[in-house]
Amino acid sequence: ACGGSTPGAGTASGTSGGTLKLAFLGGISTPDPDTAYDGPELNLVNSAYEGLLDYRAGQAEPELVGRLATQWKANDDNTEFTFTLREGVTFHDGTAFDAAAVKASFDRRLDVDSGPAYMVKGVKSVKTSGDHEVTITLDAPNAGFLDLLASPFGPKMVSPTALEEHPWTGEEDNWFATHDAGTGPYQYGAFDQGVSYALSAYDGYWGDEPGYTDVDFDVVSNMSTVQLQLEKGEVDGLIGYTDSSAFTTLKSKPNLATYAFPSMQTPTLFVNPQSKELGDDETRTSFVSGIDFAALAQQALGDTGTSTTQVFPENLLPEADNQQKITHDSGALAQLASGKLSGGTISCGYAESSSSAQALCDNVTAMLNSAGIKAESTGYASGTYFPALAKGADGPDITFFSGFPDTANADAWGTVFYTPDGGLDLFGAEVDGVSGLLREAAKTGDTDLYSQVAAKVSESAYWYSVANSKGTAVFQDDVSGVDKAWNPVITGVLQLQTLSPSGS
Amino acid sequence: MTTTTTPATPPALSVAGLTVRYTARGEGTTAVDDVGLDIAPGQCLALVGESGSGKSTIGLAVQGLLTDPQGRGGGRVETRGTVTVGGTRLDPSVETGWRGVRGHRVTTVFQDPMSSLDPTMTIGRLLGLVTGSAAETRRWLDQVEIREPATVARSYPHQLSGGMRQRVMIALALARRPALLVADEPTTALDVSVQAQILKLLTREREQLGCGVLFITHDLGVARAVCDEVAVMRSGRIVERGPTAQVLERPTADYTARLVASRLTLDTDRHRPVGLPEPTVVASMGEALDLEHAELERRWARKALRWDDFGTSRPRTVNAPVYALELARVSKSFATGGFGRRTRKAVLHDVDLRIAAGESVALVGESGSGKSTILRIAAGLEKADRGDVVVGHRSHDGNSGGEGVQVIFQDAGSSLTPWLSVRSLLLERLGNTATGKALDARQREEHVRLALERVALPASVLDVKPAELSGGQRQRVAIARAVVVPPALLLCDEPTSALDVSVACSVLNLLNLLRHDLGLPMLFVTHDLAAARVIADRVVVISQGRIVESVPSDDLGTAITSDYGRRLLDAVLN
Amino acid sequence: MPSSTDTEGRTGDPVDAVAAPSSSTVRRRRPKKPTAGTISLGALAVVVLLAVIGPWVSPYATNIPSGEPLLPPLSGGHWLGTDNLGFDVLTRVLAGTRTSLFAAVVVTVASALAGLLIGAVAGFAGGWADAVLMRITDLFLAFPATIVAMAIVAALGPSLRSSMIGIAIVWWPLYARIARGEIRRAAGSLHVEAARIGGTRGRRLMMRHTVPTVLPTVLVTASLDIGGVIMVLASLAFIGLGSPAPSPELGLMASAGLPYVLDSWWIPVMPAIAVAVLSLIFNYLGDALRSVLRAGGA
Amino acid sequence: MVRFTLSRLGSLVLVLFSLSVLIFVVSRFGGGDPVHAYVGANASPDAMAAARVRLGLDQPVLVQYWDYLTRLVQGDFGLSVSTKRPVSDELAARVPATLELMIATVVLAVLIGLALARAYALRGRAGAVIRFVLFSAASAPSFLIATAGMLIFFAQFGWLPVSGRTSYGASSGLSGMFVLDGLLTGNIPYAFDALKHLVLPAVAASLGPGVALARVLADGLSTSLSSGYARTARSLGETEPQLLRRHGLRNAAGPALSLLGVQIGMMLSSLVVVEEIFSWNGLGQYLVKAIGAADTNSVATISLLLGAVYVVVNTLVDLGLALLDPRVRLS
Ligand SMILES: Nc1ncnc2c1ncn2[C@@H]1O[C@H](COP(=O)(O)OP(=O)(O)OP(=O)(O)O)[C@@H](O)[C@H]1O
Ligand SMILES: Nc1ncnc2c1ncn2[C@@H]1O[C@H](COP(=O)(O)OP(=O)(O)OP(=O)(O)O)[C@@H](O)[C@H]1O
Ligand SMILES: [Mg+2]
Ligand SMILES: [Mg+2]
Repeated sequence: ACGGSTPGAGTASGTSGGTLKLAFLGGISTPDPDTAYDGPELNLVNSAYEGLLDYRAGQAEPELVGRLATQWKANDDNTEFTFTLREGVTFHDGTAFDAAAVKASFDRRLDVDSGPAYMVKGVKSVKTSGDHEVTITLDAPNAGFLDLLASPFGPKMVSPTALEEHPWTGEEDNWFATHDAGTGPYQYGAFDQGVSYALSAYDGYWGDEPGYTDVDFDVVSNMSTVQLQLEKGEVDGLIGYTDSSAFTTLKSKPNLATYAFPSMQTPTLFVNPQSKELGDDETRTSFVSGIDFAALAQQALGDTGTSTTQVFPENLLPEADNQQKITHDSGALAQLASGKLSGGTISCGYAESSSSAQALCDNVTAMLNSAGIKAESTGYASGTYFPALAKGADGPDITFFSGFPDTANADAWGTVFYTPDGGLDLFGAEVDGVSGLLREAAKTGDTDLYSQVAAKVSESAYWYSVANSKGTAVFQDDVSGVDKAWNPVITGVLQLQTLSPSGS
Repeated sequence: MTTTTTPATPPALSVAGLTVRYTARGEGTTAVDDVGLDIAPGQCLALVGESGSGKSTIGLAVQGLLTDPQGRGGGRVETRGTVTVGGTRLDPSVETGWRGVRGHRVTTVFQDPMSSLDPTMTIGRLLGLVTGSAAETRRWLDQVEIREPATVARSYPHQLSGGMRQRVMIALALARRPALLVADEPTTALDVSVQAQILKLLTREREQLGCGVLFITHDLGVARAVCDEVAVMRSGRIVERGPTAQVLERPTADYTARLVASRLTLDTDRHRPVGLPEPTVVASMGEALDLEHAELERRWARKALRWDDFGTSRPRTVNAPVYALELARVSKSFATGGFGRRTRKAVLHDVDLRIAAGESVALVGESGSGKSTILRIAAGLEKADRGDVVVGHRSHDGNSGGEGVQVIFQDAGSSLTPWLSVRSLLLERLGNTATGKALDARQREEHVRLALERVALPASVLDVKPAELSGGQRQRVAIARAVVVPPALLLCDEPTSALDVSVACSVLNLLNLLRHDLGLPMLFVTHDLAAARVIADRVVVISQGRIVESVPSDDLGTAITSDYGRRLLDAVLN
Repeated sequence: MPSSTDTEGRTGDPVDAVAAPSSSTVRRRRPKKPTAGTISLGALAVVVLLAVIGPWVSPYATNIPSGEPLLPPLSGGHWLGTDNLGFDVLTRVLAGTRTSLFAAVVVTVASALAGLLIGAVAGFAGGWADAVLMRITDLFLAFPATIVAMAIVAALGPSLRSSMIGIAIVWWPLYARIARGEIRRAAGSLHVEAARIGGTRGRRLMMRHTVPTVLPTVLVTASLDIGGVIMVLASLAFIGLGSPAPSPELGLMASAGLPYVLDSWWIPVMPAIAVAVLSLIFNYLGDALRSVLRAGGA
Repeated sequence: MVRFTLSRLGSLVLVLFSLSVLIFVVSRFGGGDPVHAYVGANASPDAMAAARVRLGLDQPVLVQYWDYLTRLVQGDFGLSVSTKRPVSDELAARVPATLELMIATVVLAVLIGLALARAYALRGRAGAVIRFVLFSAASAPSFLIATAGMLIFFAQFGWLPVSGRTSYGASSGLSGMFVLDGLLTGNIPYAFDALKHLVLPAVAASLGPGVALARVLADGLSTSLSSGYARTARSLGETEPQLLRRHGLRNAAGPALSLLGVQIGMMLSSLVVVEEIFSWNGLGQYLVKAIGAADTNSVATISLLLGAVYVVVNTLVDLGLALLDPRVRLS
């Protein structure tokens, strides 16, 4: 009468039954490949769907690898890209994967027109030559196009048959919210929305057979529960979510293995240009230099991050071209406390959903209060965070945001965070010349230009990259392959097919 | 007392050395003090005495309802002595042995039939718990003369009249055929005319079942009507005991004598103060007549004190209105709820009532006939649907302030705002009158003191709150408030029916004094013809919202012709 | 067994003993064993004292780290240990107690007064005004309290003040209902009629003769409610709708500390216990008050 | 009866209408903006503007409200912007989840209330101790009870699960209430497992209301046991247990029932915390998220639902009161 397994069987250890039981903390969004963006649902989407390209998993230096494409090349001005497609690949519904699927998939992403649609907005045409070759032409040069295809939320290949049978008519009755039609190693199983999600291995997968035949995700709403369940072996693993204290705790448990991988996620300080307290350049610069970011990163992030000296996320640019220009001045805060900032209150805002941002805000607040500067730290629910930041002088004075680039391309960071139209320039701060430099660099991918951007941004003191955040995962000892499954760009997503019961 | 030595049937009840002590909030009261009594089967013993003398406590003790030393409501009870019910000897302080006796050998009829029946149970179910079968229930309802037993069995207590509820109580108490029935003021809460029927019923059933009855009452008339013997209680002790006729006609104890003297009948001389001389009333007469108290007391005792002696020095107001109150063709109806259709229930039909200046009129009628409604209309608390209402000179819509009308309610306790001191209550009334407004603070204070003296209360009660006064004292405060400035008309809604006989007597004397001394016109609502006769010049009988007759008090016994009036007469003569 | 009201009407001292209220009618006070009421009153006094002077006497600040993070209780001069930021837990719990106490009292008093006023006006005026006011009250009662409070907090921005406003808005109707019912009952009672016949009208009649009847009920309800309001405030803070960190607020401290419960239980548990203790005291106090008023008012 | 039903229907409409207005006003003028939740964090201003148009948020508030109302009348609750699924789908599983928890909580609260009412009225030292324990339990915030329960019964002894509603996955059953479904389909182990999941959350949520209920009930009992009819019953030889059964409870139940009505109305507040701690995927948890995400459609729908529940529960309470006490008239 009911699905699932009997208690205990196949859940406690990987070796026994081939089911991997993972926990999702908190809610997850619809696992539709064209709406899924940066959330945990990518673990589902990226198991069931594949794009043309991917980044090599388990290595910090981003390296493009073929997924459904075996070869690819770009023309000189980055407007035309040709791909040779993998043969013998079938979609889960039995349809064979061929060149026609590429255009159909791109078109669906445009139809849906959700967040990640921008990735294919610049595509002018998709031409097929034969079943297994496509040429994509862009409206304008884009040096980062291949990176877009390799992005964890880049365009995925969707079965044309399914697309025809279930055309996009809006979110209300989206077949793809509960079904999949990809080529990936896993298929969607039973979904109990907001409670549990199941994946099962796809027999006809072209690549290596996944280590577990089934993966179950249970949604748990609080960390302590997951922690207990992990300790008791009721859950095999947790991807992401662990803040530094939970991570430290779990690290000491004998039955568990904890992992911290490099990623491009970079918790960053944003200063409100309209802030009453920090509005003028001198105060702001002095304020930013007064914060001991190395200590802050250590206190707030512990093992889940390392302080950084770079502006853009590490591995995006050559280290030497990417250095922060502001150096720590241990006396600066005391001076501000008795001078410019006496009597004022610095408010630090963070999105409640981000534990690292909260830790940073709480710690910087404590730091400021210790130095004699009144400070408070306010959490905002997701729906009020961005509107609060948009309030100008009435918004918080500073915020921490733990962002990452969509792709391993400097543009995906620079434009998004440092230009008012980019999307995540949270306070809309603008530094003269940066937009122009970034536009130019996007066409060619010239590191020199990015280096100039890094210098300007850093000197403005509107932003400060605090740390290099680690992607975390906690698994039972007997789950292996975790250290080869992580993504160099973002945290919270693993290539599930790489995981296997140790001993097999 | 000992069952073994008496070969004949054992007494229904015998009590020996019964002592009950209550302790509540650290204060002890000996409610019953070494009392002994016995009742033979088929005999009725009346237990009379003032309120708080311990009558009900004896009633509880003989049922074994005081066996829980913790008591209810936080206090403690200590009980000593023995109780023998129908030959079974029991200890009233321990529960053992009472099972099977309480509710079987001894049962009770309580005073207030409304609160004594579970409001959530139908009569049928309630009786069924005792009788055990529907047929038996039916038989008992018949037995207590309930007309539609089937309907009544399906009804809830609140759907029955007080008399019917009390019949149900009697059925409940008798259905188990007890050896002893304790009747604790079974008719006090009932209409006088219903009272007679219930008493008749009780007497008949007692004779049929042959059970002993302990009849608790404070009404000597009732005791005389139903009981063979009477025991008079005071402060927890029995002060006198004997055959009813003997005790009532030739009381030996002082206390009994006072009780008997306080009793009003249709032969009571209505032109003189009633009852025995009473110091507080005498004191207040002294104020009015300027005579020595001792002299007054002597005159009163010698029956030489007449009401006509008072008020002679009162100046006659020249332009006094002819009528203190005029109701002309007054009709009133009330909206009654019920869901779906709202209906109006007509309560008064074309009532004409005039009270001349200085006249006192008593309004009598059965419960629900509209007496209080007339009074409330006269007081401006309700508005008549139709007809004219004139008080003094002006017709009033609402109360037009000034000296206006004053009311003394039956329940004096709740007519005084509990958190205000007597002083503020009186000052407030004074401040609302034209007379009071013209006075300064000291004069007002003086006025208030005078008013208290008039009702024979010491000035020390000024700073006391109503809850700290006794019922009689509260009634006097209410009177003082009403007359602190003599009103154009004084309305009294059964001001004595909740008081002990002797207290009631002194209140009647006080009111009469005010009436004669100040010339207050008065409308006096009552059930008690004897009291009506004493206080009023004229008795008006109302029945179902219509005034049916108006009789001068002096020849009340002969002139009354209406149905209800005759029944009332019977009740008094009883 | 006769209840006290049973015999009240006829209870009369013998007429000849009229002289002043005799000693037996005036209740005598004698020293008694401590009751739940006095104990809880004492406890409240101690808590208030601690909350008021505690943070002031404490060598630590509430918003400045004063030691290593995550120190267990009784270590390094921190009686209740330190939290994840190195704040002294005891100091913060005391300061939080003060905040909670203050906020709860203000909210309760405000909503009780508002409810009393509205209920009294409705009950006293009757008719049209009554119908309108009570409809509005019913409407507010029907509003899902959580949602309204949360929506208000969301609209005003999370802060202690907004959650106080939010709670007060959903709380007053309860008082209005109680007050209105009691006032209507009181308005029909004899002493009010008597006062009216005596010529007392309008506001004076309402304030002097009617409203005081409601006060005991409202007082008891309010004192019982303070505990409840403390809990609701804590719950709102718990789901992130209270003051910003690092202001010491019990609910916020409990929720912020929840991730540490497994290894550093004192961080969330101490403030939660403080909530429980406060609420317990008010429960007792309300209960005691109620039995006193009920016994006295009979 | 007709009048009663009509008046209740009228107040239902009134409540729902004003609720919808309130929610709309508050959410539109409140601090939230649903667009970010809809398009994702790093959307460009263009993408946001497009989404705003798509969601109709660029329209005047009145137009939005009218749209909302017309769709509502047709039974369409709109889209949840945070999950991009129809609100009705989101609620389909959550309503029974919360209902199950609520029913369990109410049942447990009533049981606690009944059991403790007697204990509560105990005199002497035993009574004082019991009252102290009860008060303490009722005074502890639900997150404390929940946390303690979790640490003791899961971490320490492993007797009870602390996450979710079942270990087997959703029932395919009809009601969506797992215990009931398990029983209906005859799958006893499933029902038992669901029951085990239910225990801690229900206890954490019901202790407070249960003790409050006990208090009111104890009050009512003491009044009713010292009333005139209790005296009559005693004098007719009824024993204390008989008295309690036949007269006591029924007469004391009125105020308790009213209290229960109020508490059911407010229950969601306490369930928010409990659902959060025990990963109970119900309305409370969803509501917090929806309010956080300024997800107006979801918030409005839940509010309407709760408003309706309030009116219905109170109607039932009034019916119950009339049933318990024949003197009470429905009006
Ligand atoms: N439960 C109780 N606790 C404390 N004192 C009590 C209790 N019941 C009665 N008393 C006191 O005992 C005394 C006798 O009371 P009881 O009810 O027997 O008088 P009564 O003669 O029946 O009066 P009434 O005519 O008013 O009914 C009174 O002073 C009363 O106050
Ligand atoms: N406010 C009211 N609403 C509806 N009906 C009322 C109201 N006041 C009185 N009645 C009804 O009017 C009738 C007369 O009542 P009233 O109080 O005048 O009787 P009464 O003669 O004083 O009776 P009693 O001797 O019992 O005091 C009764 O049937 C009563 O039920
Ligand atoms: Mg008595
Ligand atoms: Mg009357």
